[in-house]
Amino acid sequence: MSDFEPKVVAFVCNWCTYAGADLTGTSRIKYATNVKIIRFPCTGRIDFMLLLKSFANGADGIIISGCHPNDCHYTSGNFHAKRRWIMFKELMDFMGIDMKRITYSWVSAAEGARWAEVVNTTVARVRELGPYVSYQKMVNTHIEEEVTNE
Amino acid sequence: MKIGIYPGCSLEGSARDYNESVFALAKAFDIEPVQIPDWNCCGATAAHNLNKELSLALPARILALAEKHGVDEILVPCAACYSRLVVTKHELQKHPELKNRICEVIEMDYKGTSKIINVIEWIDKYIIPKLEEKVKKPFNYKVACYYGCLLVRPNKVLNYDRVEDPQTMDVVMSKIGATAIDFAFKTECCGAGLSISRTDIVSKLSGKIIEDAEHRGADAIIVACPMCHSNLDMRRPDINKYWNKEFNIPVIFVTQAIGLAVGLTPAQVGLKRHFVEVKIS
Amino acid sequence: MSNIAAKAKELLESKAVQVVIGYEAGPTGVVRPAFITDAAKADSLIYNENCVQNLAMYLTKHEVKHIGKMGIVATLPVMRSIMMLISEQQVVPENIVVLGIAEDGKLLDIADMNVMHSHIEKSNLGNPTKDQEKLAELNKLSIEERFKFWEQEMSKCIKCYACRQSCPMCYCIRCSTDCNQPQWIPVQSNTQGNMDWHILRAMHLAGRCISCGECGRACPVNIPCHLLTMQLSDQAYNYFKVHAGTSVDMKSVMSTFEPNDKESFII
Amino acid sequence: MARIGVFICHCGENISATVDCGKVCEAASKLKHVAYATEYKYMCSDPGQSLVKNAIIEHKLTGVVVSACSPRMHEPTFRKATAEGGLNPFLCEMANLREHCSWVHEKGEATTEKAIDIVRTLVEKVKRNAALQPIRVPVTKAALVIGGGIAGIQAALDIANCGHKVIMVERSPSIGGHMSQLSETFPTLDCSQCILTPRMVEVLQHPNITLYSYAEVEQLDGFIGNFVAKIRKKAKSLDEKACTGCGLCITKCPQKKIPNEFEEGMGFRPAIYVPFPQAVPNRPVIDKANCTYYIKGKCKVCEIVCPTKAIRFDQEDEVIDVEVGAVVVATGFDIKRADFFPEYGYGKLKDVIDGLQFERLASASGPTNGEILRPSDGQKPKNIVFIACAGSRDPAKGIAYCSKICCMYTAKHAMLYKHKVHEGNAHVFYMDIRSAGKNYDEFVRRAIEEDHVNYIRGRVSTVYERDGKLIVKGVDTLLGAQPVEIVADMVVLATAGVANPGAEELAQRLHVSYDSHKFFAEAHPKLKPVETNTAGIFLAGACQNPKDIPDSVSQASGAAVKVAALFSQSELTREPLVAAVNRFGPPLYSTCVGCFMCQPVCPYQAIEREEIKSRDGKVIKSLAKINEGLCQGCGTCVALCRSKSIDLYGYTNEQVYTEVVALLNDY
Repeated sequence: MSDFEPKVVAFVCNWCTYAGADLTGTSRIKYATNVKIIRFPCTGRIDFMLLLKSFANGADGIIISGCHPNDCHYTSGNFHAKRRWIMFKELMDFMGIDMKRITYSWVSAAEGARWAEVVNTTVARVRELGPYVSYQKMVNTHIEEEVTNE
Repeated sequence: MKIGIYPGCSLEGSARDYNESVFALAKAFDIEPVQIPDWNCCGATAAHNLNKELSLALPARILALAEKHGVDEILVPCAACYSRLVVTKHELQKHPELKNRICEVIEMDYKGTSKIINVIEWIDKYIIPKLEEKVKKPFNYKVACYYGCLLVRPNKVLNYDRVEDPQTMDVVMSKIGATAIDFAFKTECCGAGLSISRTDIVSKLSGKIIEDAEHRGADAIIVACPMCHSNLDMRRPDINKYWNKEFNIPVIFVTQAIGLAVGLTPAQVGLKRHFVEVKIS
Repeated sequence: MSNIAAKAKELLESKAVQVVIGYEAGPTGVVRPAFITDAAKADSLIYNENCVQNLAMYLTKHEVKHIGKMGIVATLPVMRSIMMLISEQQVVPENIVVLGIAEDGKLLDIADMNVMHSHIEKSNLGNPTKDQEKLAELNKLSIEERFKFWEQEMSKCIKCYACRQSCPMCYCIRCSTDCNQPQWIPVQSNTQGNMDWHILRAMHLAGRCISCGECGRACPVNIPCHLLTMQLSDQAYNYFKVHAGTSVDMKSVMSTFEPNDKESFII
Repeated sequence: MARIGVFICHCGENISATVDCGKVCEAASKLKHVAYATEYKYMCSDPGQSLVKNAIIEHKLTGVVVSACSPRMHEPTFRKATAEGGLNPFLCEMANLREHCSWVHEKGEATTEKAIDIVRTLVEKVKRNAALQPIRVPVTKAALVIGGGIAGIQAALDIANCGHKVIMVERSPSIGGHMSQLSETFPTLDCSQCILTPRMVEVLQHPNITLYSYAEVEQLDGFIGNFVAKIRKKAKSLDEKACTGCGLCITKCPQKKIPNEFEEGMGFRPAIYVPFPQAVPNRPVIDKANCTYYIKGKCKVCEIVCPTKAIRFDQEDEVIDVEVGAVVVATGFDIKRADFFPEYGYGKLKDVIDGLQFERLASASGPTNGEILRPSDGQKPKNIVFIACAGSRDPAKGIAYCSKICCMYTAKHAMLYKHKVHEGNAHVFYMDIRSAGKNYDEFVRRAIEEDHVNYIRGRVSTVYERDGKLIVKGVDTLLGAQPVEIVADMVVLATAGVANPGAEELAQRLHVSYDSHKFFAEAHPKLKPVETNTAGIFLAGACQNPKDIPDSVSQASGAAVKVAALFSQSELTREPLVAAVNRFGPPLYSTCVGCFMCQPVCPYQAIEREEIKSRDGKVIKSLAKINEGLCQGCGTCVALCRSKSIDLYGYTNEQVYTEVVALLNDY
């Protein structure tokens, strides 16, 4: 598994984390290439289904990041997102989907170094967890076949 | 809660007075610190100038021994030992590979579970809560609290008290009725390890501390470090010679002052061992 | 004649309602929903421990709604469903007469929504005991074991959507599953897509599920999918102290927030 | 059939140094529906933009992906170029190969692969972009200026002189800010009050300016061109129309021992007071926390002596709503206060003071009438030490930045001291002398060479008191690191300039970003230094970072021009990146089922109720409708909508879904 390169998708808001990641670049702070960013106007826009779709399409880890509480460009999008994530996390936990694969963070436009740290710790953690085969392989199973574990 | 005590070299030698006062005070408050068996040198100032691995391995062995004996908190009365132990714990916590290497060197397991406390923290936690009812003879003196360099440094690692203007000892002293004067030399250098090789420098530096304390009308200098104590007390004849003055302000360990306040005799707290006569009691 | 039948008859005769939704015994004795529009037929209405279906789902169906004002035989889950439907503006309180059933099966006098509110407030709003036990059991498993459990369950799903059809809160005229640009939920049945569907359904019911368990009962392949929504009902109360379906103007869990909502996983 | 053009920028070497642009270009050209792919050294340059424009025409492109820097940097540039090429500007997307790729990764295969992934994702997205038309919204031609210091004053006057209405809100009872506290100003040594007070009066008298002093902005809603500000006018306990400003109440107030904020605690004021004699407006306020009547329920001396019966003890705070089209934030800064420098005895030793306190001592209208006297005993200090960088440029103290103004004001202080105490000695401890600016270095040289101020390059370790004197121990690093000990009578600390208390809270209320030091953040450090990330809100003065007067005034004028430019149009065009509820013909009309759970989610109250009625007026269906004038495009409602009946232009469900798929799958 040593040559395993995790695929990590980052869903970030335009105003804080996207700008923060821009600052990481402007500051020339290096981080792992495994993370690719998709830009959203606000964390409030991020549909939980996109997380499932990411896993289904081969992502091994996910980062969701936006403005710190009270700093949302739209005042409250991140608060709504927070509630959504609390419920989502509880459901995922209950269904046995490993939340260690998902990093939720607040990274502001001023936290370039922090963004690099969030990326690197997530990549390191996901690397340790290995590819998310248990989720991805489910696409091939249904009632006719016996579900085999592993 | 098992409290261990690491005496280090000075508490069994030049600072027996300090050691006696710590144990006398502990006894008066029904605390029984257990000496860590088979303890070794902390490396003091010499080791980390010569060999980094050695300077970490020595304290690490002490910490590993403490863990082995199930000690939750290690009381380290000597400020220099305290600094070495805390810095080692910090370094090993920060660098896991280094920790593994050091464990190999000392051939012992080390996890970092024991908490290291200095004498002020120990007093704060175990003495102060019961102090009020025990004070028999309020220590009604003006005191200059002298912290020295190691008790609060390196601040980033210790995260204890204000590095430039520490206050903890002042607070402790006020609890036994003393008045802590506004003292500008709280953390100035006493000459430290030059005690042996360059007594002239020690005389100059320690002299400044003593001079300022006397000048501000202090009745005693309070310390929590055996090195500070020996420079300010044992080197007094040299200091007086260097300054051509007759400084006679006594230098008292914080544990001795509290001991006197709770009714221990000067002999019980080791005051008789001082070079500069302690006239207050 | 039972109290319910008498009350239904009275309502229909006085034209207070045009239809009463209740339970009747079918030809084989199995309990089935009944839509009584004729006072003379009110006698067929029954209520016994077999009458468990959540009838509130019919309140939003055009076929029933268009008849006129509706009377409905309502146990606690049905009453809570009605509260939810009112708070989500799907039914108008003036169009509904509630024939409330107490826990002991007796007919309640639910004069208006305030009375219903105080009745609901007094009731036990947690999940049914046997479901709560099952939840506790699952929550005790390791995360891998839980995944295995649900993977097994989800592999059975045939995407018939009975869980959706039976749920009074699933009243959308177009479900997300029917979107094909993009196709959020794959049409065919495979474990992953099935799981996607059940996650989507549970999330859409987060803070809205009133713990009737109808979805689980409706499932032809016995997937305990009601446990998913019930787990979230539990958590919605844990985190936000909200029980769904208690008042006509309740603050919806997912569309409101408190700045100091507590969580421990966001770094 | 989509025809997408991909334009890969080298950004000089910023991208090409770590990303193999040729390989990216080749990969892009092989992507499905990519009709044209090219690379160029500077895509944002004129020839680069022409490349885009010409390719759109030549290759009949239906979408453009510019793979260059962050869209936050150049999206407007390339959208414009796209439009000039005859394509709808919203059919252009940017792939961020610089900030999110080349700058954060080492040169190598993986970096190039990532760049290709990013390009592919945006190509797939742009295929699903819609041609959007900008939204037009009206502009309220009035500006809100928050803060009445020199920056706020300048901005307000400039905007007002352009013929627009200005509402100025000042927290304290008078405008003037820190500048009104200063004695003389560098590098000309002209009197601060003399140049400031005429401008303060101008603000008061300007027909276009409404001044609310002793007031604060509580809330700001809306968006560029259409803000609504809630302003709390704190009760002054005074009928301002009746008051003539005679000042009798002030002289008669029996409560006289309240530390005077304006004098930086070095003087006293009564409970009813104006901060300083030249205050604008020159009307007193009652400080309720210290007024005997408010505390004990009796006194009312001011009411008794007032010749016009203007005192109103029962006055309450008033909250008003004002509509404005733009906001200038000019709330200024503060300096680090007591207890931060225990080693310097600041806050403990009376004769260790800060720069603002020294300004008051040196000011002709100050507590000593301009004589430099020690606060402890009123004696003239014979030896004075100035410590520059007290806190600044000291990461260990948590302030890594240079406070910028201290070098200059310390030179000024030393000079003023020497001018007033000819026989005295002034010493300045400094790290570096930063005196860039017109006539600035000459000014410092004058202090050193003509006024013989003793500049010592080194830090001070400690200041302590001994026999009424202050012992300053430092080091002279230019003399072989010799320890220096100066016996001084007074020490002045140039304490670090910091954000105002409450700046963070205000930023949150205004929805603008701030940096880790709580200073307000500009939209771009170089190219948008006056703008914030929130359209229509601009910055002026030291609320952004410590600034001197010329810089504050220049920036204020800059902000004023931004506001005036905004007000020069009667309508604004806004990016049409807003949410919309789907609509179809009858009988469905919309998939919206009218649960209205989206309504409380919207931070802008943009979601309205629409009723579809039959010909006879019967409501057939109620559904949500989004007011595109109010919607700001956060998309929270979109993610919440269970039936996916709401979508967000620019970030549609189809687009974001495709992005996820494209990012993770190689096609």
